[in-house]
Amino acid sequence: GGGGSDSKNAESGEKDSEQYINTYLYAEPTTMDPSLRSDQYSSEILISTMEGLIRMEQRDGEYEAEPGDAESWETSEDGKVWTFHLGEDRKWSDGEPVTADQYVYSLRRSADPATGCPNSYFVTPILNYDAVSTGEMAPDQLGVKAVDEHTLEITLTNPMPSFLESTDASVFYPQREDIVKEYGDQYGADAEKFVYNGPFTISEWVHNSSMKLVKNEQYWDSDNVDLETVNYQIMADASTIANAYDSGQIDTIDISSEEELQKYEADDSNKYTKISGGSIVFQFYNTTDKTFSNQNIRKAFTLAIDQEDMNEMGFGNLREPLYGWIAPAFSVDGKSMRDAAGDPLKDRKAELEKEGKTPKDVLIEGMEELGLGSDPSKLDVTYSLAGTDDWYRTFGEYLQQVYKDELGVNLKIDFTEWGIFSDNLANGNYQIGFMSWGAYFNDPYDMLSINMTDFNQISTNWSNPEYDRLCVAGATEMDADKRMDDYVQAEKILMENDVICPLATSVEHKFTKSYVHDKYEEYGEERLYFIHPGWKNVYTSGR
Amino acid sequence: MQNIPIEKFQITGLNENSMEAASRPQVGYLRDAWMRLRKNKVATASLILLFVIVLMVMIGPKLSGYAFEQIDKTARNAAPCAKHWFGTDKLGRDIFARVWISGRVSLTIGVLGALICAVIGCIYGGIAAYFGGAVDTVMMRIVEILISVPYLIVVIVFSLVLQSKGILTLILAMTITGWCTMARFVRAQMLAIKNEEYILAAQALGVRPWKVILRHMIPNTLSTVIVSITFDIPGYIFSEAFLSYIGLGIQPPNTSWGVMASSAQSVFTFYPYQLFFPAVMIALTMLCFTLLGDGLRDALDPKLRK
Amino acid sequence: MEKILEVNNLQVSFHTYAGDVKAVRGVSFELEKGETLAFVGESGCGKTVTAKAIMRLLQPPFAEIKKESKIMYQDKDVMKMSKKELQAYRGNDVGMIFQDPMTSLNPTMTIGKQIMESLMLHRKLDKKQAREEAIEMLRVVKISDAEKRVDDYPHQLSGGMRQRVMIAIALSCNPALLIADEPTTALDVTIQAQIMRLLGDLKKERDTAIILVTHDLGVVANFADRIQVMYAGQIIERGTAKEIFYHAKHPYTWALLASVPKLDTENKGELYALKGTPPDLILEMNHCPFADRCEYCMGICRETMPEETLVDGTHRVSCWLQHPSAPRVQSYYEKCGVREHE
Amino acid sequence: MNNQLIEVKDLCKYFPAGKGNTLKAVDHVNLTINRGETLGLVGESGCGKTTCGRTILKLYQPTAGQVIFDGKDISGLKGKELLKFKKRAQIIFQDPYSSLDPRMTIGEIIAEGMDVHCNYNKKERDAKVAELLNSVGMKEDYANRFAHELSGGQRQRVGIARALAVDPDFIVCDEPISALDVSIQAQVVNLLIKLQRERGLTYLFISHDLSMVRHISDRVGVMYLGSLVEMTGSGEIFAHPLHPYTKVLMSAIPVADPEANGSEEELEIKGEVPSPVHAPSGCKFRTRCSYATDICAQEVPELREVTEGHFVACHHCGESGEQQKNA
Amino acid sequence: MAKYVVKRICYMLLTLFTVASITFFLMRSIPGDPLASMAKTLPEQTKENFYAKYGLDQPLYKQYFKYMEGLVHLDLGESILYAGRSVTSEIARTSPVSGMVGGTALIIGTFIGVCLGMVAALKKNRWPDYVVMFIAILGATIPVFVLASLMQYVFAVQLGWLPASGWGKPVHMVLPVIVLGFGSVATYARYIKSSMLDTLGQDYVLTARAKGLSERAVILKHVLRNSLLPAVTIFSSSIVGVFTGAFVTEKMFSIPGIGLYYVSSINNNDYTMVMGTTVFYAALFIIMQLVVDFVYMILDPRIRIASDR
Ligand SMILES: Nc1ncnc2c1ncn2[C@@H]1O[C@H](COP(=O)(O)OP(=O)(O)OP(=O)(O)O)[C@@H](O)[C@H]1O
Ligand SMILES: Nc1ncnc2c1ncn2[C@@H]1O[C@H](COP(=O)(O)OP(=O)(O)OP(=O)(O)O)[C@@H](O)[C@H]1O
Ligand SMILES: [Mg+2]
Ligand SMILES: [Mg+2]
Repeated sequence: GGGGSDSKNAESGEKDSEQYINTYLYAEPTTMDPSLRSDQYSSEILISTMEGLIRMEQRDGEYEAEPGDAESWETSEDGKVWTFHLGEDRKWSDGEPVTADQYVYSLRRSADPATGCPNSYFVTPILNYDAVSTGEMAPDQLGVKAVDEHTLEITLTNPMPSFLESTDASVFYPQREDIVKEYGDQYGADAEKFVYNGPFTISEWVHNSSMKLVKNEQYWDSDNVDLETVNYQIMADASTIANAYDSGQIDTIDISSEEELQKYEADDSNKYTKISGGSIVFQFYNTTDKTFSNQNIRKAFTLAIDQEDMNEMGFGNLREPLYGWIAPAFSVDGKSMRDAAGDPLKDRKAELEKEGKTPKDVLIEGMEELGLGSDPSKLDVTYSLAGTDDWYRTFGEYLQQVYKDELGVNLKIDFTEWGIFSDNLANGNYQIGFMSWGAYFNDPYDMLSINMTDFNQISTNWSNPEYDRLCVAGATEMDADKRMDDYVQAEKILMENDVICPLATSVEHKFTKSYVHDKYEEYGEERLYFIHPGWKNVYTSGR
Repeated sequence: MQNIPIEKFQITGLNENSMEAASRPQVGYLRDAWMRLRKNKVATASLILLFVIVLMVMIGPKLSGYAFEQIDKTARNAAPCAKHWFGTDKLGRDIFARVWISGRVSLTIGVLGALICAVIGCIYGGIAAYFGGAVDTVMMRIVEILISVPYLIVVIVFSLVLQSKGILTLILAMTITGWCTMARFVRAQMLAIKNEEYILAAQALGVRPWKVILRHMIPNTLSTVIVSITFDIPGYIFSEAFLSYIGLGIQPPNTSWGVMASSAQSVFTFYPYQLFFPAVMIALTMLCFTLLGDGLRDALDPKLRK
Repeated sequence: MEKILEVNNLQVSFHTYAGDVKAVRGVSFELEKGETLAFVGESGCGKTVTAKAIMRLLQPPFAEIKKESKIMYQDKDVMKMSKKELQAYRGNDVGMIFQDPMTSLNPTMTIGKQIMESLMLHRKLDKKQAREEAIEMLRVVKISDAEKRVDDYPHQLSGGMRQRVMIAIALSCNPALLIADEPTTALDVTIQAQIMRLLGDLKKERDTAIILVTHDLGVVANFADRIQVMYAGQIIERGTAKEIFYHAKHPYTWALLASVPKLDTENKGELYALKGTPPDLILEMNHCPFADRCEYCMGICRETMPEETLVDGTHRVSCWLQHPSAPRVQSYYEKCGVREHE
Repeated sequence: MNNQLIEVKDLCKYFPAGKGNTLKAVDHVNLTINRGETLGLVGESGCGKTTCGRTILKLYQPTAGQVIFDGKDISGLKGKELLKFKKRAQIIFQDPYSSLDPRMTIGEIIAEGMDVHCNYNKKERDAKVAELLNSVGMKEDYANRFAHELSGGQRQRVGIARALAVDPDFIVCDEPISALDVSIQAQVVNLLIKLQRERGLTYLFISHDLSMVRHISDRVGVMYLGSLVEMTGSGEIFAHPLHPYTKVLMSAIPVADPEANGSEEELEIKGEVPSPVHAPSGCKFRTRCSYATDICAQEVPELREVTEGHFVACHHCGESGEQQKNA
Repeated sequence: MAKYVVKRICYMLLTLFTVASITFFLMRSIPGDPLASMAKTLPEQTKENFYAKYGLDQPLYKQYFKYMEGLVHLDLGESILYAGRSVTSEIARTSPVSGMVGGTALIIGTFIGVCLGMVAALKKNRWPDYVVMFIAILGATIPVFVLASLMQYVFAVQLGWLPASGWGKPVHMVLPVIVLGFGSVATYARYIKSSMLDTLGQDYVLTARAKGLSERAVILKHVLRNSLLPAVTIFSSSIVGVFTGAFVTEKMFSIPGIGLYYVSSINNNDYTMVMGTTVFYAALFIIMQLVVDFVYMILDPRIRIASDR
């Protein structure tokens, strides 16, 4: 790893003398405190202002762990112990050196129940986390230790092949005990109540309004940072963002409607970057509900969906149809899991067709099994949506039509706020639900685990020991092919039980002005999902 | 002096019969108000327009030949044309049919919501104004509290408590705190007429308080209340949309102007007509009610007929 | 004597939903300097409307002064005055005291300000002078504690005081003509006496012409030089006070005079009261408007409008009883056996 | 049977007047009204006549004192009893313009009281309304009209009909004629007298039109600043007024006779009515009285009987009935 | 007068207390918590630790008493969503922004609204009346987001005169003020028109004319002030609306005001923030009402006496 001298970008000529970017955030970041933050907006800022052990970056269309504070790393034979060697030139924005102690402190702080870290998910694989987080053990019993000033050793409970990638997360950023103590509650709440070790520092943070990042001269790799400033404005409204982008007030835009997509695609002054997704949307059934305890009924409701059509009508072509549980973005050791597992739903549809049946036939079969008669229009089905905005409403109306046309069912739609929705879910108070799920890092286990028996995050109340076994086996399996195999098997079981119907993957559609460039992975090309590049490698040319 | 036959100078005395014969034709208050409303061209025009809207709301959905909820993949976001007079929305549904279907809900909700709030507000404000003193203080504090508790939270709790959904729930949710402003407004108006002598006269006759409020105080604040009502109608049409979105309002596939308008919000720069038609309907309705309200105000106000 | 006001064939209509209310129907009269002319008549007969018409206070489009009407103030045609002239005319040349003191004062302005307003406008006084003058005016209308009262709001004053404030406003610019529309109706006798005395002084000192609209015959008797009796928008009898009080010729005037209880009428005895109500002013009238209520009504009365006939001197009356062919009827005085003067 | 219908004992009605002050609108008034009698109540504007009348009817809660109506103290009345009292005692308001609801037909206005007190069906009700309208000299078709369509006299008659609708025994006539013109005043007064004859009504007739009061009343009370200063038969009070205030009042009556002008000596009253909030001590009239002496400032004069049936509250009215001018 | 104020303040405290209590329990009766908004899976223990930190694991009544105790000391607690920010300081930071934009909009809007209302009343049933009516109807029926978006499109994208959104410089205020003010214009135009028509029919207007005042003076000195009275009553609601109702505008123009904050804290179940803001709004509302009552008293001397009594 190391420097950025091998710039791919040669054709665009001179870099501008004034290097700055204007961009926006959808909402105010909650806090910069890596142990307390929980939102994506703070994450976006931290990526550019902090440095973790590594930086996951995209090189030639592949995931790659580039050095961060750690210059090199290794793992033990059994995959349980990870050792990171920190670079000696790593410094904080106030000139203090970055040390392994600070990493240890940071992880302990996040694991400490007194901190109330909402974000400790990534720390859970570390040895003794469970005991520490319940207060049974002191935080210093956590499996992290500073071997010397520049060597960090992390011990895991179980081997975890994807652990390295997960250390890109913000909980793994180092923290300074002196700073944390100094600011107490206020730590991370304001630009000056924090200390940075990343490519930029926050020089101005006008809450709920704007944020200004400036280049951090203390940063170890500052020679390779071109941008002098990054101006964030907080913009919560799509049409405002579009207007701001059109008027040149901001240089990037993530679009949210197909019309915008068409509009900007037609305009050469933009570069279109598509990042297709690790998060998926799906519908799921309450298997303890009388109606949906019947697999045929679930099957009918699953197979009645045309993912293609839904993507166009329901998602405005902004997503991509999905026929299995794992999104295409996931890979196991560089190999796409989707490629390995195929499209189970497509197969099931084809099968049904071969049998000469329609989903409606399946539904009626199921209804008869339950003694519900054979008139689908009499079936009482409520579809719960966890959102109350226009999109959800239109989507509900689309679903009503689909199920009316395909199954002859008069669907009811129930809109609720998320909190109420999840409450209903937890109480088994629903029939069909709709949700989206995003994985934290590139490991199918991250997705598969939520359907495991004890996990119960999606209250399908479905349980399958074989599925549970396969998931765990995959996650701790160090051999890549075997892992893949376990995961594919697990997904197959999930799909055949018709507890969950994947619908589509998310896709980010990003437009940048043509003068915005990235040293390694130029804008205007597809990008991988689990990459959080920040502004480190960006420069402008020809503004 | 001209010659006048002497018989004409026979004293006939006073003629009791003819004495009051020459009086104006008798008309009741409402008839009279109605007549004067009809003479008011603007008000009549808006009445007719309103009638047309109501009529269209009843028959309109049938006219275009499309069912309002039928989605059509091939005709998404079609601009107004011969096939779809008002164009289609993002699911390819015919806006013409939808606009009129929506009108059923919106008109009902708008008018009913405004009326119910006005009625509750009038009664509540009337009671507070009439009794005054401690009653007034307590009642006004209650209003302050209701206004201050966040509406969003109230409505969400409301939706949890009332599991049933439908127009009744919707109206309940809209009026749950909506009447408060009206109550405050009415109270202020009524305090002014509370000291009129006809109120005192009614008290002297032993008329019960509620009857005094109902028969004297409310009718005499009506003209200002009408203005408020007409102003509230679009407000309720919009707040119905809001409630529909949080799941309290009308259930899909049924729709309303407010819902259509909010729905068109995100794409209105691309498909302005999707917003235009429902918005125009709301504006037209408000216009009609406003002009009608003004006309009614003039017609009902005996002071204006001096 | 100098003629100050001449009203000729004044006709005023109000456009209402029910039709045009012809409130004033061809009223003509003249007024001389220093003279007091009283308008008496039943409520609703058009006294106030006449007064407002003279001030040109009737607002189109609801009220219309017919084109035939002519109002001349010192040889200026009021109907043709420009905005500027009208402003000077109102308030400065002609002051008006309104009928209802309760509603005629702006409730949110101190009475002092309300008086000062016209002083500053017409007499070009500055604030301080105007205030002094306002206080002086309050003293003139006999409001005690004028220095303090000047900062009071109308609701802090009693009805009588408000009426006196109205008078102060009207008098503040020494108008040559004062229109007093029932200035004492709302007042009790003691204050009424004070105010009438005040108006009397004014007349004497400043030679102000006064149009006094009232239905209190007692006030009229003591105060007016000439009296015009109105009925249904018309003047039916006019003459000097004595002529009207002692030689009234119109049955309506008789009725009016008879309905006042005298000190010598029997306690709880029946007072003379007119029956019926005045005609609806929407109707076209081509016969005597009083015919329906007149005891002495004759055939002709219901057919033709009587012409104004001169009785003697300044005394004129519009009644068919004056026609030579008409029977001589006993007047009210003769009936009551009250002595006739002279 | 007791001949007194109403006995007012030491009646007080104070209004809070801000800054801890009280406005003594009615201050220790004593009076009695016999059945079938008309008691006139005169006095300057603002002297508390209306308040007195309304307090007697329990429209205002008295601050102190008692009103005994037909042997019963009305202050304790509640519910049915109170309603019964309201049926028996009615009021005609001073202002015929504001006392009629502009949005009700005359019929409704008149029937309002009947709805409360009598159980008539619609037909009876209409018949009764028509009868009442006739009895106050109006045609029954007025029932469908609105107040604004009527003349002042007609309105006042509607006010009378409204009061009569519940067949009261006692009516407070609160300046029923002061807003009317002379010819109508006569109508109304004739009507009141006629009704009294026919129905044996008892009136409290409040007015400041002294000649009318003289005409209609049996006895007259004179009020000044919340207190009764003189009370006697109506002939007597005009013939021999005793209280200095009454004298001034009498002399101010304008006579509808141009010749009479100036013939009688007009007594001019000094100064302004003092504010009822800061009423003078002792005799309230002393600040404007030409006979005032020290005692007037110190002692409140009692209302005492000077000659038979002639009560006066003045320190300077001897038995002889004349003020003794103080040296 | 002082007694009156003290009385009103006592009522106010009582009302605030009730509002806070009701809001507290309502808030808590809604399923979901600050973590729910993350919609992500969290280990049970993590959640518990989080709740414990904010005392959310305690029985509701204890939380309530604790909150109320804080409230008495004017301590509104710390935002749950935004770690390290005290609710008080957040309100202190965001409300002046809302107040500035909204206040300017309200003042300008009201002024224009009053003027238009006057014109409409004076030219009743003639074209100016209809124009004003049209504006009033537009104001009530054009959704704020449409107006805001149009403004941005015209003035930022097409003309490039003004920034589409943002905060900090005076130019940033122009568009939001126009958008917000439009509503006030509409409301006040209608109210003033109707009250002005009432006033124009009053006798004292005739008196003023009879004094020879010019029509202008009559309107400005006599009619207007008395017509403003009814408008003053709705002004208290308008002022509070500046803080609560401006949320769409704040969102559209990226204004760091309290309205936007409030809505987002409700959506994120940021209990302390919601409670704090509610209490702030309620206090503001009640104080404004008090202020308006005083203004009313100043404008209308009749009321002065009434309240004295
Ligand atoms: N604005 C108006 N619109 C319609 N009719 C009106 C209007 N003003 C006055 N009138 C009518 O004109 C007639 C004369 O009214 P005016 O006010 O002059 O009577 P008045 O003699 O002054 O009576 P009063 O003694 O009661 O004051 C009345 O019949 C009245 O109804
Ligand atoms: N509701 C009230 N609140 C306060 N003060 C009042 C009230 N009603 C009357 N007053 C005051 O009480 C005093 C007496 O008023 P009242 O109306 O009884 O006088 P009045 O003799 O009827 O006068 P008028 O002849 O003008 O009708 C006045 O000073 C008046 O201001
Ligand atoms: Mg008049
Ligand atoms: Mg009175």
